Amino acid sequence: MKPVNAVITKIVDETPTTRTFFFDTSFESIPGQFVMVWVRGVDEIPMALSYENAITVQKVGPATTALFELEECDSFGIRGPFGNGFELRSEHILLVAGGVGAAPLAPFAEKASLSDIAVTTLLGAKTKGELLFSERFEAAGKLLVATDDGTEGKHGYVTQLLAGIKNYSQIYCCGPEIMMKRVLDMVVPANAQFSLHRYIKCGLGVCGACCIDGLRVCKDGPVFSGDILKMSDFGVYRRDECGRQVKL
Amino acid sequence: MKPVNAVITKIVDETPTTRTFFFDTSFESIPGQFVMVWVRGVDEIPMALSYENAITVQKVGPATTALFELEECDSFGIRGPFGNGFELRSEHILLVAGGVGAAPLAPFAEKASLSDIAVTTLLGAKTKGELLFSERFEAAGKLLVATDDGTEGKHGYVTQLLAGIKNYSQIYCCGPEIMMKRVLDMVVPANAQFSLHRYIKCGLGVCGACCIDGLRVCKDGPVFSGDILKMSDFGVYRRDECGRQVKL
Amino acid sequence: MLSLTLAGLELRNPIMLAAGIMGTTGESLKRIAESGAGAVVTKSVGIEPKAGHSNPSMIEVDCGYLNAMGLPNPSYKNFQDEIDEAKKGGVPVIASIFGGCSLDFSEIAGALQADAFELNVSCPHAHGYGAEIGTDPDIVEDVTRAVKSSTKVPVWVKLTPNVTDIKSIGLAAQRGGADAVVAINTIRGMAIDIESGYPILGNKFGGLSGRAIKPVAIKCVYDLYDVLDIPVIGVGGISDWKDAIEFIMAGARAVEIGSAVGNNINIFSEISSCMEAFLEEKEWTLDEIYGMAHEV
Amino acid sequence: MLSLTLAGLELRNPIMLAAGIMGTTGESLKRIAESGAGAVVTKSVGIEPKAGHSNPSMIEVDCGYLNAMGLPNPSYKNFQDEIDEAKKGGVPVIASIFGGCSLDFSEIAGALQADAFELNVSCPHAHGYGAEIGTDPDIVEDVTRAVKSSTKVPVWVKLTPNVTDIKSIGLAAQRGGADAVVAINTIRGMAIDIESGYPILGNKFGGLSGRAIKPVAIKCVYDLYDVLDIPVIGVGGISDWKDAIEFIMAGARAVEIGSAVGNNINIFSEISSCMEAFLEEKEWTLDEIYGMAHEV
Ligand SMILES: Cc1cc2nc3c(=O)[nH]c(=O)nc-3n(C[C@H](O)[C@H](O)[C@H](O)COP(=O)(O)OP(=O)(O)OC[C@H]3O[C@@H](n4cnc5c(N)ncnc54)[C@H](O)[C@@H]3O)c2cc1C
Ligand SMILES: Cc1cc2nc3c(=O)[nH]c(=O)nc-3n(C[C@H](O)[C@H](O)[C@H](O)COP(=O)(O)OP(=O)(O)OC[C@H]3O[C@@H](n4cnc5c(N)ncnc54)[C@H](O)[C@@H]3O)c2cc1C
Ligand SMILES: Cc1cc2nc3c(=O)[nH]c(=O)nc-3n(C[C@H](O)[C@H](O)[C@H](O)COP(=O)(O)O)c2cc1C
Ligand SMILES: Cc1cc2nc3c(=O)[nH]c(=O)nc-3n(C[C@H](O)[C@H](O)[C@H](O)COP(=O)(O)O)c2cc1C
Ligand code: FES
Ligand code: FES
Repeated sequence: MKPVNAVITKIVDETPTTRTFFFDTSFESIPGQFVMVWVRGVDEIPMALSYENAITVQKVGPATTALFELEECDSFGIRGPFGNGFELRSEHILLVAGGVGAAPLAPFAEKASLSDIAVTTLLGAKTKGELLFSERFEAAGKLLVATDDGTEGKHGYVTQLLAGIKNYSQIYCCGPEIMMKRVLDMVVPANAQFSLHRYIKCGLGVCGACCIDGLRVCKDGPVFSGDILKMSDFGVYRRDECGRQVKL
Repeated sequence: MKPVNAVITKIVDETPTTRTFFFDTSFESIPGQFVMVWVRGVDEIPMALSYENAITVQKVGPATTALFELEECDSFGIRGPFGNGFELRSEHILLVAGGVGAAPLAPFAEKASLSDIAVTTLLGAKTKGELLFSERFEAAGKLLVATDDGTEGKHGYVTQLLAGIKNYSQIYCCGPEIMMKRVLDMVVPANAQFSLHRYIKCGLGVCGACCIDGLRVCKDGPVFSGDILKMSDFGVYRRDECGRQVKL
Repeated sequence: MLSLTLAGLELRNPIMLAAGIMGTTGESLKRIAESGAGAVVTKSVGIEPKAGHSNPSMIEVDCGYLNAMGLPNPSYKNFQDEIDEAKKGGVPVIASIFGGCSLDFSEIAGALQADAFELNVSCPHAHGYGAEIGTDPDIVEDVTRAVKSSTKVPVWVKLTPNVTDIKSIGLAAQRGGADAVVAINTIRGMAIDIESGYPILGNKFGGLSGRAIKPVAIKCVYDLYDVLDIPVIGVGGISDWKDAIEFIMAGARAVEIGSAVGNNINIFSEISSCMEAFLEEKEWTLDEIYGMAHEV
Repeated sequence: MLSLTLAGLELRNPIMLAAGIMGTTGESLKRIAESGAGAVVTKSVGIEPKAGHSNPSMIEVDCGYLNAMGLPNPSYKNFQDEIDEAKKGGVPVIASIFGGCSLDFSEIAGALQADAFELNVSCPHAHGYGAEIGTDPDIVEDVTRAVKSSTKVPVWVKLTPNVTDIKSIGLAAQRGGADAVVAINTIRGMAIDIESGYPILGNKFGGLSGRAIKPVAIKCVYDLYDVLDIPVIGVGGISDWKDAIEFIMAGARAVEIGSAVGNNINIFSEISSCMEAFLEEKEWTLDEIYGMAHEV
């Protein structure tokens, strides 16, 4: 499909670096699936759906900066949803979100809680103000927080919270790859799902730019079971736009 | 759609000039619709479906002659069905068939009789041996016959039988255009449907080669209500392959 | 609000019938005019009557059609009556003409009365005609000039996409005095029956039309708009109003519709009214979206 | 029963992965090899690392895709490891390479170890590369000759359909010593966002691939088969086994699949097994259907 026009209906400042853009079209999607957001004249970038009609964007470079310049009634192009999304299973699930990695996990927490599944979330960020969607996670179940600078919750990494948690049967993780790698090393791989970040070019499963160990993040992923990632490049290196290996 | 391969399963000699070719594919169609029969390496020509899995061909020129050279297990290409077909209405219907014009009317007679509609058929041909599908018409209702040479039934044209028939409310006609024109002049136009013959090139309603008075025989037809034909070139001239007007 | 002046012709809307579609008889052209087209282009007519290639002459393929009609036409000598009948539809009638050399073209253009001429130097499956001429800039320029000097009405040149550089052909037409170019004719293509190995078309190969070719046509229009001073008329794969808008944004002053007419004879009025609604909603005019893709 | 020798390479089947599809990493190439492809062609690699055009770089259109990746690649200097990894898939690995002149091409071919080279002189949206070279027969001949003298493995030349006469380019490749030609690369195309007037692709235009282009590719293969002595490899719009058969009947000794891999990573084994079943039912061999459309 070609991009559809999404007109911004509301902009919410979530954190100093993160904004949610609500728009006038809804996408039926499985949390964890992503859309390609076309900032006309600039770039097209992958974004998780943080609501059925919104994306939550962290400002990091040219395209996200251009997004931040948009106002209500402005528009961008969207195509998707793409990819597989998180597979909901088990009675008691644990979410581990780092930074803007909370974006796909918040709607997932809500979906799970609607199905009467017990949800525990470990939410990490650099600092208190950067904690994303804490109310949503709290409303959906139990929330534990960690900040790098100790301004809220545990002082340290979100992975440090993980050690104390028992009693979950499936874990869902999204955040910086280094953090996800640490999580993978701490859990039973088959019981964990990770949403990966790779450079997405076509988004259609054709070009292969996003491949990790032969698997396409845009089509076979972005969510992969931990046991698949165990034997891969995961946490070791990524590929740059040219396809070169880059150490993480 | 592209032509499908139709393998000949049975060949029936109907008259000295007419043969029915049964094949291994069936077409769901409304009687009066036609298919394009591709005799590979020769030509592709329009043919009515005389059964859901057969065409009945009169040998008149290169393509039909090539068809007559085919044997069981040989094949040709078929695409279709195309066009609109006869619209079945009324309690008591009258069919007027001239020559190979009986091909689309025979399955129509059978369809009507299955719906408990009273069917009277006027069947005409040059000579007794050329009367096509008389058993099928007889089985479906009442049959009256005319031959040009008087070898069977009325000596003369099928239109001469028409004068004596009353009590029908819709008439269905297929045969040489001159004969159909004569029928049209004898009946209430809105109560009659005629299956026209024009040179069919694309068969898809695009090229316009088959147009009569702006109507496409291949798409808007081949069956037209008499009141539409009243104000047209019908019975006056046809178009040759070049699109030139040719007096009938 | 869709009316425009196109190279001297007043059109009530920019949605026209393409050459070779229901264009052999005056009545069929009239029918299309009455169904809402802004103008109608006739079947291409030549010097002598031609029966065209043998059937199959048109087949459906994925997302489009292949055709090799072979320019069947009654010759221009039998065609004035058809044009006159078509005129009763109340919109401009453009005569599409073809020939083997500039003399053929000027003989025909000199003899026929029409509101404009469209020179078919682009049919991909006519031996000695069409694209066999239209791939050579010098011949295109020469043919255009010859027709221009034998008629007073506007002359459009219809281009083939089957060239390395369509811009050079468009420029040649412009040098020859063309009032507009039309892009594109069909793209060379072929289909084979795997049951038998036979090429399906009677002529073995033909031209691809329909939705499949739209992106190619859009690119041709976009490129021609960049280099030409005369208007570009877009054609190729239009099947709804969005396609028509896309062509106009690419730089088409008006568009023609071919293949899509087969399944939707009301396409002209449908596109016009949807296009009007779109422009209204966006508060844009036809002029504003014309060539818009070049400005963003 | 599908195995063949293609210009010196032994293939277990004639269904190969096309260049630019899951071809940047050794593991992805290996995955395709393991999924049943007869051989795999890598992403085109050049002299220096390239990031490619900005996104959107590929979009879906009616019956196909438009892409303008812009030849992103890690450069040949970072590519031998990928090829070596790909080789573990157990089928021939063909390195697709591109450059701005014959020196570039021979530098790369001289440095890489692969089972064959495919010269990309046909990408329609790379400035200074691809089709900007591949439309000129002299350059194609020159580049081919240069590569031939810097490597011992077979050299295939991949052709662009965006030319007036693809046969002349194929003949140039043959004169230069090519062991096979590959036809076709994508067709120039473009799409515009009517909501904004923006060309959708980051590069504004790109190349059309997928089912839309199959008839065009079939015609190119058919024409090349007619004039060349070296084998033709067919590519363009193959999405099922019937398409593959059609290409082979048109004159392709083998085929490559690009776009269709996206939605069906098992397409190679699916096509192979259906093709075998078809040949068995028809009591035909691969050799018998090869070029069949020319004989009927
Ligand atoms: C499946 C998926 C879901 C994502 N969801 C979100 C989300 O919900 N919220 C959010 O803020 N971010 C999300 N991202 C990350 C987001 O796509 C990047 O932050 C964004 O592309 C940066 O673009 P830029 O031009 O602003 O920055 P750049 O300066 O261009 O890049 C900054 C970083 O983003 C990466 N990046 C740039 N372009 C792409 C691309 N086409 N594909 C992948 N990565 C790219 C770069 O590699 C670099 O690491 C997601 C990424 C993926 C793969
Ligand atoms: C809707 C329709 C249904 C038909 N159904 C039957 C049928 O059931 N049985 C039957 O025997 N015949 C039928 N015909 C007529 C049949 O198509 C012609 O007899 C056949 O095309 C002759 O081809 P030829 O090469 O043998 O003869 P030719 O010598 O080529 O032509 C003989 C006559 O057939 C006409 N003809 C040739 N090609 C075509 C064409 N492409 N389209 C239309 N007419 C053509 C010629 O104009 C000429 O009048 C039908 C025609 C139409 C339009
Ligand atoms: C059946 C058919 C006949 C055509 N005949 C002509 C013709 O006579 N002259 C001409 O210039 N173009 C002819 N064309 C080309 C069309 O005018 C048009 O350029 C092409 O089909 C692309 O438009 P479309 O995709 O809307 O069909 C013909 C096309 C078709 C499908
Ligand atoms: C995303 C994408 C990237 C491509 N990259 C290359 C490339 O690097 N080199 C090349 O020669 N062809 C490239 N091609 C062209 C394909 O190899 C193939 O020729 C074309 O897509 C037609 O085949 P298809 O219809 O099966 O996709 C690319 C095509 C696509 C869709
Ligand atoms: S980005 Fe192209 S395959 Fe994933
Ligand atoms: S035969 Fe072409 S429109 Fe009827």
